[in-house]
Amino acid sequence: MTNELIALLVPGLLLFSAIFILLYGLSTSYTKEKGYYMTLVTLLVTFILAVSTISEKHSIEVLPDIFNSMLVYDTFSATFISLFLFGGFLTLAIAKSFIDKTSYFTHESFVLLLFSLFGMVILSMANELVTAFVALEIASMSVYVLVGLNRHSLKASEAFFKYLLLGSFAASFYLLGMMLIYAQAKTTNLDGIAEYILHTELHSQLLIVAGSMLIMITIMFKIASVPFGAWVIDVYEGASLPITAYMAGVFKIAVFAFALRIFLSDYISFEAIYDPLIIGGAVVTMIGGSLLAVIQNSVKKMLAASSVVHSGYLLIALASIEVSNQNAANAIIFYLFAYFISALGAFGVLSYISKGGDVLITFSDLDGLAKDKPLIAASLTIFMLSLAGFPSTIGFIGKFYIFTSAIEAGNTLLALFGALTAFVSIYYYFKVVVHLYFKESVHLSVDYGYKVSLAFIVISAFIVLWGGVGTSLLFDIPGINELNKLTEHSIESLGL
Amino acid sequence: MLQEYMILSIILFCIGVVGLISRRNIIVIYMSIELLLNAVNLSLVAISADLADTSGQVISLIIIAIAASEAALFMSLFVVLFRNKSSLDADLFDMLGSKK
Amino acid sequence: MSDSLLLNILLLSPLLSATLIFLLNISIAGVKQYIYTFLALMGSGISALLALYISYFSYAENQVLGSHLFTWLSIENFIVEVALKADALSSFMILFIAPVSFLIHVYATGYMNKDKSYGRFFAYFNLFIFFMFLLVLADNPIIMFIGWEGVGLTSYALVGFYFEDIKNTYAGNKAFIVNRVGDFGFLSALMLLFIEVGSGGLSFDAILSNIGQIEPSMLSLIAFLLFVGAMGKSAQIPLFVWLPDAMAGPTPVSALIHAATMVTAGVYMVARFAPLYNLTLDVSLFIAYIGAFSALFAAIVATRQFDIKKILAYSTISQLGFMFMALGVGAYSTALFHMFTHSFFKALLFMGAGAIIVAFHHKQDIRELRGIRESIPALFVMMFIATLTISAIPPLSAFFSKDAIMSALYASGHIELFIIALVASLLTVFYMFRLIFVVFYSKVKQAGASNSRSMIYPMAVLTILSIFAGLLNVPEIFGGNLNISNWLNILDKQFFISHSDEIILMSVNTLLIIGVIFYTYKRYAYSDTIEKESEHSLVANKFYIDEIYSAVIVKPLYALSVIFDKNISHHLIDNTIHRLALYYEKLGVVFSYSENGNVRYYALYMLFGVVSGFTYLYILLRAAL
Amino acid sequence: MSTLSILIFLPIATALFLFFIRINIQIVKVLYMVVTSIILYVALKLYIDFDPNAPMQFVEYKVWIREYGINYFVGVDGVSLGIVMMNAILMPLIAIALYKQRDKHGYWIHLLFVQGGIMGAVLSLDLMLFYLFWEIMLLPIFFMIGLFGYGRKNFITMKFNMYTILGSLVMLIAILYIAVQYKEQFGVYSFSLFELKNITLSSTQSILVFSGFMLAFAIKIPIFPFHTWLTETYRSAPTGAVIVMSALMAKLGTYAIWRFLFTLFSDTSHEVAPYFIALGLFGLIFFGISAMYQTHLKKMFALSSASHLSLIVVGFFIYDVYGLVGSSYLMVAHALSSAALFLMVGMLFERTKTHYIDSLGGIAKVAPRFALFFAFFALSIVGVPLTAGFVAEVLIILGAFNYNIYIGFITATTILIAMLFMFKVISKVLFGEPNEVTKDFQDLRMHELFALVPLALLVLAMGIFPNYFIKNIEPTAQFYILEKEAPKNDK
Repeated sequence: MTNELIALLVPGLLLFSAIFILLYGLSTSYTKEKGYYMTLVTLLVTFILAVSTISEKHSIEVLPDIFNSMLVYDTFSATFISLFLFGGFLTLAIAKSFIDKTSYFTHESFVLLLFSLFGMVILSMANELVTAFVALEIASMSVYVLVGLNRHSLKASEAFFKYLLLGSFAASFYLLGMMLIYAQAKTTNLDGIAEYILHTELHSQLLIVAGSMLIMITIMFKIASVPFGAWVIDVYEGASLPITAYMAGVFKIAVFAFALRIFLSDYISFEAIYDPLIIGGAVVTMIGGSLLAVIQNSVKKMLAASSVVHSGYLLIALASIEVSNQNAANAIIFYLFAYFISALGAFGVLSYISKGGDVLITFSDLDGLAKDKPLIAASLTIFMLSLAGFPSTIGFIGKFYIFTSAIEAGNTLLALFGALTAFVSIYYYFKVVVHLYFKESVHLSVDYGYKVSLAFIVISAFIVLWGGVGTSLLFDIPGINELNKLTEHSIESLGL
Repeated sequence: MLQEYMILSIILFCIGVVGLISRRNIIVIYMSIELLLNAVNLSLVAISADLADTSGQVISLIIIAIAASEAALFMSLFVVLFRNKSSLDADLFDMLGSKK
Repeated sequence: MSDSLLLNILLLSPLLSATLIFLLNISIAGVKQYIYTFLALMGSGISALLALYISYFSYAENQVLGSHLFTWLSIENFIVEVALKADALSSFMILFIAPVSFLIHVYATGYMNKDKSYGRFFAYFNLFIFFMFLLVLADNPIIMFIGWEGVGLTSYALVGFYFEDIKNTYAGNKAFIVNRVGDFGFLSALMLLFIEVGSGGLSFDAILSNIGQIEPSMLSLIAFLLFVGAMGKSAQIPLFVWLPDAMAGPTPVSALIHAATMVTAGVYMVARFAPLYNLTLDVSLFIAYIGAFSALFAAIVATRQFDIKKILAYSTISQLGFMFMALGVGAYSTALFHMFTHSFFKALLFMGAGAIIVAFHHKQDIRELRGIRESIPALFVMMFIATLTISAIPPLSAFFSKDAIMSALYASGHIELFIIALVASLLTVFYMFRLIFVVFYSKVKQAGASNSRSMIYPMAVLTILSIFAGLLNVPEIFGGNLNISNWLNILDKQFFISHSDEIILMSVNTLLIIGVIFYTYKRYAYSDTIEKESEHSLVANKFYIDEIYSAVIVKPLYALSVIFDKNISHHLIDNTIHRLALYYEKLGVVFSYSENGNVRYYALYMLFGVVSGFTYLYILLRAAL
Repeated sequence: MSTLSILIFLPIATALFLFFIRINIQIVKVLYMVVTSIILYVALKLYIDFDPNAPMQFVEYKVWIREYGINYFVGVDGVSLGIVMMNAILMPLIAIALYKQRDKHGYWIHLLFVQGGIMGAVLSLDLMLFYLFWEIMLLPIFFMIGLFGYGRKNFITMKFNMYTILGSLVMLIAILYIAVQYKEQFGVYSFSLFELKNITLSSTQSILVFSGFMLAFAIKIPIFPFHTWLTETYRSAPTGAVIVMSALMAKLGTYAIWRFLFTLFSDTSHEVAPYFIALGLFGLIFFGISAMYQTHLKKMFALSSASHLSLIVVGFFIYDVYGLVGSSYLMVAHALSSAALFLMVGMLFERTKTHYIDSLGGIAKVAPRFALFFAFFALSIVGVPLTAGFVAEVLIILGAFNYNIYIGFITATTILIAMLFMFKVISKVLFGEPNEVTKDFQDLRMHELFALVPLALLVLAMGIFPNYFIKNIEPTAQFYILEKEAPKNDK
């Protein structure tokens, strides 16, 4: 199959099955099981399609005549698409037990999930600001609704409200920025803008500078960096656990997919202007996130707050991207993967052991889980270690890359600062471990049901470990080196 | 001529921002958001005319479409929120958050 | 038999018997006592015979035996061989150490008879002899130091032998700790010596032939530090405090370790380093003064003690002071000779005291031991002879040795030392006869158990030695030819003293001694004077030295410990860390107020972000354009 | 697999296997014994095959993360040999001694894990590999304290963990920094110790990076003022963990000073040496005196360990052959003695349920063998002759006098410091009349003897025939000193 066909087939399939499930859901023969498995199969198929194209470096414009060069399918987008789809698949797979426990996962929820993935797929392929905006909005709006899925819950509604309101507010900044860029560059195509920047002086780029900053603010809003990410704890808390996992793991990657593309194609020229802003953003994000994470009683909120800190690390890498050196961009992709799998696993475990509904999982709910369910406890521990950046987990390798690239770009102090917030993060991540292992048990052999969810949790844990130590010396399974190569190919395929 | 449009657009945008932050009624807040979008639309159309480039107008059409879908979400939001609290005062919805 | 093998056997036979006894004791319960006795006596007996043979060999043929066992350590220049050498000095040392050890072993088999820790005792005892031999036979100071510390260690084990009474173990602790203070000096001196001249080899001969290269101030420092070691081991001011307490151990221990052998190690060491001390006259004089003050001080304290063993302990300090005085003025062989005689009569005195203690139900207070002459006549005779010996009555052995010291002091020109020595020796006579008269010459009578023969016979041998040992080093004035001094052949300082002066000195001295004996007889024999003596006077409380040490050293250290651990570690450092963590959390709480759940605030924060971003851009770009 | 890989991965693999396969605890113990015995055998073979005069031996080199030049690069020389041997020897002995007490899977799994981790950290010659092992060996200890500890164990294990990780993270940045510098100077990334030492750093840079490394080591050792985790952690930790911490992990900190700092920053190390000598000496005295007033056995021995570790630091920074060899020797000697002592404290606690010396006493009367071994090991800590500690202390003191006479005198106080508390402990615990707590004190059982006798014999052998052991260390020390004195030929 040609890459172009796959580029069309993946979003097409997603869209098709979304619409199919939407209609089929009205039929009397529809059951939750059927909808679930249809979605799962769709995701699996599309994932396999996408992943078949990541092994080599390629870049094509998808049907340039029809889409006017707005969509680009390259290794970069293929990588990200595979990530989203894998993430969506994993989220759903792990969430099975949660979905069984609750009543509000109707067929629309699967449809919305597919729609949002569709949006993200397009977003990662978008090479044009308006397309990106539309894709982003498709993804966002689906997620807004997913957040408010449990409409009988006041918390969920409130989270829905906040996310929607602030999301629209942020979107308007994006539009404003886009308008400013359009006003100056007369185009919204990223390549066109890059060309304009290349051929003009700074004084005739002022609107682009301002507009780019506004777009960046939207990105920062989506990845929840301080001060734009005040919503994150509320929304994560309000949303049901699989959705939170989805947002934290998958949606963030999608935003970064776009951010990286726009950064590497256009912003990189303004590196000197933006670096201090991003560094400042990274610092306040890391401080703010870790301050909030330290005080949480609920594991979910702690994870939410800590996801802010991880955004801070990503910003460190973003600030360290230089024209001459794209290690930082590789680092971002690697870190995204690392964070995605760990966070998905962590939220997945929470959703697996939660009783459904919007009951918070506090630290003391985890007490002594290890005695009762050693495998779950071990997996959660591995996820925590990975999030904390403990060696032998993929999270460590991710941090290692980010700090290395920061030092390479001369931001040694920033790296040190990152290390210090990582130190603080040890506290709240290990607190989970302490509760899991060292406290007296409160669990009386509860059966959490659905063993496949457990299997996927364990698989994720293995991926986390393998990504931390894996090497093809031992077994012929792709390890760190292969991931590295993938990130490199992705970045190089952007054609820079 | 473009400059005046732009100034008007920016004034509108600022009104939108201030409205969003200062008003407590969710419907008014929603209206402020519409104002933000339309401020952008206005300037896009003006720029499009100024540059003699139609894509600006196309973009504004797309934005209107997105605004419409946003409106749909907001409508459902009003219903959900009103059902919960019998009020649409934004400040009433502060159950979440990590204040101690 | 090759010569080196003899030395090795001499050294290792006590170790072997110690190990065997030890293993038997620890692994099998209820081993028959005679097995231990056999092993213990074998160990010390073999070495005693060999020691006599070797020293005769050395004396008669003037030959130096040597033995090289293995290389202990070899790093760059720091090459320490485990090598033994029996030169004149070492042979002289083993000449009295080995036999006295053997005799005390025999005595101890009686003293410790039926004791439940019999095996353990002899394991330690033989181990002690091993270390003592190592000390005196070692060919280099590092190995000597190992022996030096080893005897301290076994002494610690033996002093605290009856550990059920925690006081005994405290006495052992004190002994070891104070000794280690001395060892600190010794070790430092050795290190400095090595650094200065070690590249030429670490054997005594190599070091002592190279000391000329060391600059004088460093040499003085080394000499002083070495003497600090000697102070500790030989219980001189200010490190003497452990010795009286060490009397807590069984009496054979006191006899062997704290009278005859270990405490003399300091004297041996100074004599060993005689070439060094000959170059550092200031330190030598210091040694002499320390010896003088120790002699006087201990003698004064001894006059008001009531515990029979404590009196003897102070007497030991005092006698060691005499030896150091002699060393200090350069009369090394004189000091060594006094050490030789002292080991016999002091061991005898301790053994006598031990026999009395055994016979009279472990009473040690001389006020409770009155009137025991009739029940133990043989003991009385031996004790009396020993007391006469220590008083230096001619022609008993100590007369020759102590008189030599007195004349050396007189001749050295340090009259003040001579006077102190004279006073101290008269006080010696006083407190010793006080002991004798109080215990044996009393109106009251009491009967006690009789002593076993294994205890009496060794004492008899020692009595004979105490009487006649002096004949080995008879000065010219009596027609002798100083056999031992010639044998030792140490670089003694030569003092000139005319025969007439010497005779006058001797006679005056002897007359004074006899006078003091009579005074003491009048005062204590058949009288209750002793009962009236206070236990609380300055002297009886040893000038409150222990209390002063406690207040000046021990208590401040404890206070410091509390300050270090509580105030610095805990309050200052740890609490700061905890507080930092706490503040971080508090800051988190404060920060969380911003997350108040109100969406309009969140929008405001966003606006703030946008505005600050634009402000930054404005400032930057205005500057750029 | 070759020798070193077996040493590292056999225990870890077994631990992982035991974690996932739940089997009978008796089988776990047997498996533990088998694995640690194999490790001991392999280590002994390593010791026999070891060539004292060759630099780095048994080297294994495999590419791990190609892009960043991170390799699986391990090797052994005279410095690491000691800790490898200690690690191999102590682990089976712990099991023999605690055979009956610990019936929890986790205890043994974690011990196996930590054995592999320590082996890895000691043998790594690649900085990232070292960092990996350095961090993961923390986990088993964290779990052991949390699962099997006493007192406020959760708080304490967390504090210990965070304290150590703080150092590690700063070290991580330092490692990355020099790696990036290497890339700038040589064009490729490398984390290999022997390549990184070729970089040129300005003096400010190298002092900063040095401090980054040193912070991690200082916390692990610990050096004043980073010691406040120590007493509480030792107090709370179960016997196995305490032994591992005091005998092995702390030594790893001092070992790393030599292996990494002296290799990478030989000039800077020399420049800052006076400060660390001063700090070490202060620590020596500070910890020693702090220990005097303790009544809790483990706290006291913790401080005693800290005091000796400070001495080791002094010996290293003196940086002559005596100091280096002496400190390496002390690392091993102290590992043996402190392991044995903590083992015995564990036995004491198991029998009497107390750690306070005031409530003990008279054990010598009811349990002479216990008393004998306890006193022996306590005295070996004090460094009496014929024990290994004595040799080491003499060498360090010699080095110190060689360095500076005043430093020498202060260092020599080490022979006084340990006595301040050790004799109090011996008297109060062993001597006197037995009281209510100790009157039924059971003497050492057979399996406990089996654990202690080898340790005692080793301590004696190392004290009586030190030359046999030191000849393995000395050439390495000489090598380092020669290297330092040779002028650097880059720049």
